[in-house]
Amino acid sequence: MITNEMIWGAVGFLLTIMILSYLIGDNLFFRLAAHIFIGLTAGYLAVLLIRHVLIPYLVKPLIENPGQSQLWMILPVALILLLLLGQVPRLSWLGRIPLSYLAGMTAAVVIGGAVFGTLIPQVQTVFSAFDPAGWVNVSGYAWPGIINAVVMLIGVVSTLSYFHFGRKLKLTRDEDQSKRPLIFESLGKLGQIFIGITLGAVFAGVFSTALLALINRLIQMGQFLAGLLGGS
Amino acid sequence: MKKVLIPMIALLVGLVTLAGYFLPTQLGPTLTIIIGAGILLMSAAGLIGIGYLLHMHIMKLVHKERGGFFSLIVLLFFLVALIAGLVLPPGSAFYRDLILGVQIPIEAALLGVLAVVLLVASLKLIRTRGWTPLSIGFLSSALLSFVFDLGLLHAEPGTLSAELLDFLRGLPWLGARGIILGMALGGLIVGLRVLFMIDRPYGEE
Amino acid sequence: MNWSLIGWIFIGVSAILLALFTFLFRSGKGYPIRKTEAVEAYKGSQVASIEEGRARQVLLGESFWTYVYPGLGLQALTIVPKLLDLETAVDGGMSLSGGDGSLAVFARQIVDGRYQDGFSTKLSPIGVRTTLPGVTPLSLTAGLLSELSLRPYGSLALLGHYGPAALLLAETVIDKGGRVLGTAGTLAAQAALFPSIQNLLIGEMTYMLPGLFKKSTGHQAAWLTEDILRVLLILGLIVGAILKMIGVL
Amino acid sequence: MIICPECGTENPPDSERCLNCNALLTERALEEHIEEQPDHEESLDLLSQGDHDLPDLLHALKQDGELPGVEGEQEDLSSEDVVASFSLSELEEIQPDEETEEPGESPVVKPDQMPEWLQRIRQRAKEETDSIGEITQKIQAAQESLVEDKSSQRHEDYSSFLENLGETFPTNDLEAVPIKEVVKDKDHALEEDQEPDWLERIRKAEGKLGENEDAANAGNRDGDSLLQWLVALEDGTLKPPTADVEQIEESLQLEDSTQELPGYDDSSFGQAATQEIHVVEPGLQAPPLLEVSKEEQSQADQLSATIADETAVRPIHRRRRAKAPWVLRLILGVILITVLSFGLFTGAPVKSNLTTLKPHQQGLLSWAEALSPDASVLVIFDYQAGFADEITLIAQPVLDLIIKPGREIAILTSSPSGMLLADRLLNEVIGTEDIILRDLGFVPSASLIAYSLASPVTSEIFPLELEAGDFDGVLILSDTFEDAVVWIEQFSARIPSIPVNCLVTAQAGPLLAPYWESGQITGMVSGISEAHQLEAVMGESTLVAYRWRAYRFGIFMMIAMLVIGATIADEGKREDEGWGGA
Repeated sequence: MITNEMIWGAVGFLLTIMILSYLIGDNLFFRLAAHIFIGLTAGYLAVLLIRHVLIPYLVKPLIENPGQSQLWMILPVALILLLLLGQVPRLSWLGRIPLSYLAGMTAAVVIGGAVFGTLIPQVQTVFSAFDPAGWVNVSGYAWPGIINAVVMLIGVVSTLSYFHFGRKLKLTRDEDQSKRPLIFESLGKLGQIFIGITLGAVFAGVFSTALLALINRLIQMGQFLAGLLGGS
Repeated sequence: MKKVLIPMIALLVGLVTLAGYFLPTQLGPTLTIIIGAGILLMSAAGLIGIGYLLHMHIMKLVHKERGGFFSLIVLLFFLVALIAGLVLPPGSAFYRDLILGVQIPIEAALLGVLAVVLLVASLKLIRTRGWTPLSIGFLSSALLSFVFDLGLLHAEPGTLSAELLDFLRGLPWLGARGIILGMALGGLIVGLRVLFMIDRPYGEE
Repeated sequence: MNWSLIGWIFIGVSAILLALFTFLFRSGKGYPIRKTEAVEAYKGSQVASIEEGRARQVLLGESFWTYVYPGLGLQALTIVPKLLDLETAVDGGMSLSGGDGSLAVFARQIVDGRYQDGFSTKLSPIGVRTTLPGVTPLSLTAGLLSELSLRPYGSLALLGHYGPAALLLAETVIDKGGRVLGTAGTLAAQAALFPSIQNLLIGEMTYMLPGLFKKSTGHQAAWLTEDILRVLLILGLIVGAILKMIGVL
Repeated sequence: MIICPECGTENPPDSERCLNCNALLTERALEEHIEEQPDHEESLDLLSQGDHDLPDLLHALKQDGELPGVEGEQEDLSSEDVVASFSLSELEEIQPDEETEEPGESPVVKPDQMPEWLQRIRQRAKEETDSIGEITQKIQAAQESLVEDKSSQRHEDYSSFLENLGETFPTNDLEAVPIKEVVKDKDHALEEDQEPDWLERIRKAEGKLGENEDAANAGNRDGDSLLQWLVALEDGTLKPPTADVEQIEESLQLEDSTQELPGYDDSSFGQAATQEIHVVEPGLQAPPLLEVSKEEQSQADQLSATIADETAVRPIHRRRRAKAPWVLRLILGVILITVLSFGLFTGAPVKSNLTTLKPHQQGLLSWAEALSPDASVLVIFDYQAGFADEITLIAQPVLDLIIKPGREIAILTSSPSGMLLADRLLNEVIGTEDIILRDLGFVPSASLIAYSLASPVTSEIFPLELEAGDFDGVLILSDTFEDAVVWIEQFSARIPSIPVNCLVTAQAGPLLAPYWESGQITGMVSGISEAHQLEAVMGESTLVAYRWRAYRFGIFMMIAMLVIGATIADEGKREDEGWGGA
């Protein structure tokens, strides 16, 4: 008897093979799977937006409980209308009003997050690493704490220096066009090592994640084949 | 007029939102309305995007362009997901299996292909980059991370080697902190540029 | 110590510096930044593609509204007019792809506008295609992989926000003798692309990008402001660390 | 011997048309041809034979100063526009109907619809692989240099300068007649000895006056264009002058005097727009003085650079192109899949021998264990379907600790598949237990909802009638650093009191660590190796242990690839690619 698991197992098996076939280059099967995926994802996203955002937060309140409490709804309704009107080529400038609204709002959230959520806490961490009280660790050593603090400061400063945009002011050779001012250039060299170390660790993480995804696919396929051969 | 109006809206909304970090209680209700409207707007924009995707594929079919068959597939599966999603009750197990039954195998298999491509890429790391501080740091760190990942290197807590291993494990975080701080600076500047109307994502005027 | 106040002061100083330099640079003065080979190399690949009659693909990213690396969608769009040069106008063969409706719609508007204002009303902009291969990150990758196999692509520019799966796109183009320019996207994407492509802008360097294609007063003011803030931050870190060590902070 | 400008075939000196492609060769033939051609083609044929092997676009560049006059346009166009409108005029007849075509759906311009200059470039690119990139690069460089200064004044200057060159034409004629035509007619005028005195004297100085119109001096006729004459000067291809210096100086004075002609706008063509070029020729007592506009000079420079580069030896750009790139990928793919399958389907699960957790893992467990029986936790599902299995492996043991009867679990997502993935994962974890689940649904923007949720004020209206402060903790399940950091930043910026914890994929771990060090994250588990440790410590399931051997094989393979790659690295190959690292 064909169970639900077997059907989805078969679908998963076929789709996985179709996508893995990309290893020999683009082919009909890969494209077929890719386009099924695109269509289905778009359809689901549409359902999500309509059913889980627009209907409960916009349509329902307006239908079920119109009046004073819903006055604020004028704002999103007007903005959405402008966005739709903006799709008409002659009225495209109207579409820029809601977009400017979103741009301003997103920019502000980004500024706040960047300063209060990253800049300040990370600077505080560097400072606290230099607190002598925190140097002595469980094993009674103080030097690891000191080394850690110094390396942390050097790492952060040199990495920041690597990203310095400005170029060397005195141009003696053509290569100087791509060089930073001396101090940033020398610190940047050191920064390169730290950046390389970070990217290397992230690369390892990316591979680990991708590898695990492949392993899980193989398990699913193995289970499906086992189920098929086992007749269950 | 519109040249002034449009940027002013961005500035006004931006300043009120930014002030929310400073005066959260006073601006609370106003901000909820502003943010709520923004979220609804983004949903509408998302739908317009999907409309653009459909339009693109419909036109491919209309003009009988190359790959029209695949456009048909896209439209077909779009309709399946849309109709099923609107007809079936929320939280339907069948709908969940329908979507995830396709999404998980395809996305995971794509990541599987990525794993293989990463293997190929790792072969040409030095060939592409040469022996530079960046590539040396990258290579050594990647190798070390894999070794740590497999748990091949470990020491008794409190020992010197344990301290050394912890130090090495923490090295990538130092560069990460520098990059994160840099990103925060960049984020701050880009945000201000948008508020100051230097950059206008809402139009090229 | 009131860190919140320091944060507001930092924002205020940034705003003042940015406004000041934007104003000052209007007189034509600028801020000289480092030359980055990556963009020069990419321009070369555009040229080579045109001469070889190969197509060019520009990925504008997965989404317009990005949070970490904010403004990447916007940045990708600001680069579009700079990519639409005369050869592109005549040759066509360029595709602009985005994973977000806003990106695709804006890109189309920019292309049409450029042809209208920059080139000739008699020339149709339809030679430059704007596509939306997929609406989620991995569906975008899958769609674009198929797209990249339809024609021989001479160059691929990875602009905007994208994940490590962009390596698949890069490798597809490289395999066919094409050239790739990678800009930030996400840090995971940078790490994945690092061994494969040389023309990769890492971290903050991505914010240099539009100005590397064509300088503007705004960009130069932003670069200088960011450099000054960076110096302030570095000095602050060093001074703060010392003060903390001697117990003042 | 005349080289054909179209196909490069060598033809006998007396031949008027190319033996190979039948293109017009001699200057006389070209001039006859001019009269039969429409405007824009005429302007092309005004160019010297020496320049005929350059793309028409380059011709356009050299003419662009004249182009604002085309169609008598009143508004000022930038040089770029001018170049465009010129070259595009060639395309008008091949442009598809905009109304019938669908924007964004057009294929590349077909070869037969391609302008001649582009076809020629491509032809050359095919024949000479080492020339790829060179020609158009120069053209672009030329365009860029011209586009940089978009001042309309320049164009006015240039137009008025041309007006002064074409003495015989009153200003109103210029407005009516396209300038290219004027230039053509000016050449006719030259034929009829109606050329300006200054030019005649310059010719005299070059010793060309009255020479036969043979192929050899066809190039010298370039002197008709001041620009080309300048290029000739720069290339040093001019013959030593035979005329005396006074004549030259006189001619130059005359040239100066032409600037005072009626219709000349002195303000727009003042000293600023001109520069002196001292032409030092062997055998001259004093150098002749010649005034040219900066516009002219910049074009001359670009043109000469381009001409010089056309003949220069180019570095060979060798494309990096593997014979069959997919072969290596396929081989490695097959090996990897075989190795992983072997690891998966043979042997028993491998439990971790590491019994001590890292501080950030311990932090998460301590927080989960310290939760009160009636605690409420906000769980954010922000990951894509492809990462579902990894997140499940990482999250299951932690969710087992958190999700208990009596506790309130609120679910929120900003990832499209998040809701379905949450449903799937929670079904596995909860089973039949009676848990209070509060589905907050999907919100399209993580940053906005995080900002809104982190508000210390509870709002009775949209979007969510709660605030993060209502919860005893937040647990973020994410596949990328970027998705997780949105929540971390907003919560720590607005309500730092609420503990935030992360369960993330391996690719996000290293970048989130600084947020754990700063105390913005209470605890974190990232990637399968940490999940493996956690599983060993909690000693319940063996899901990770079952995969561990295969995982280890895969990692060993990657280590081998990195080491092999580093050992067989060949620096020489990088040079061939000719690409600079960022």
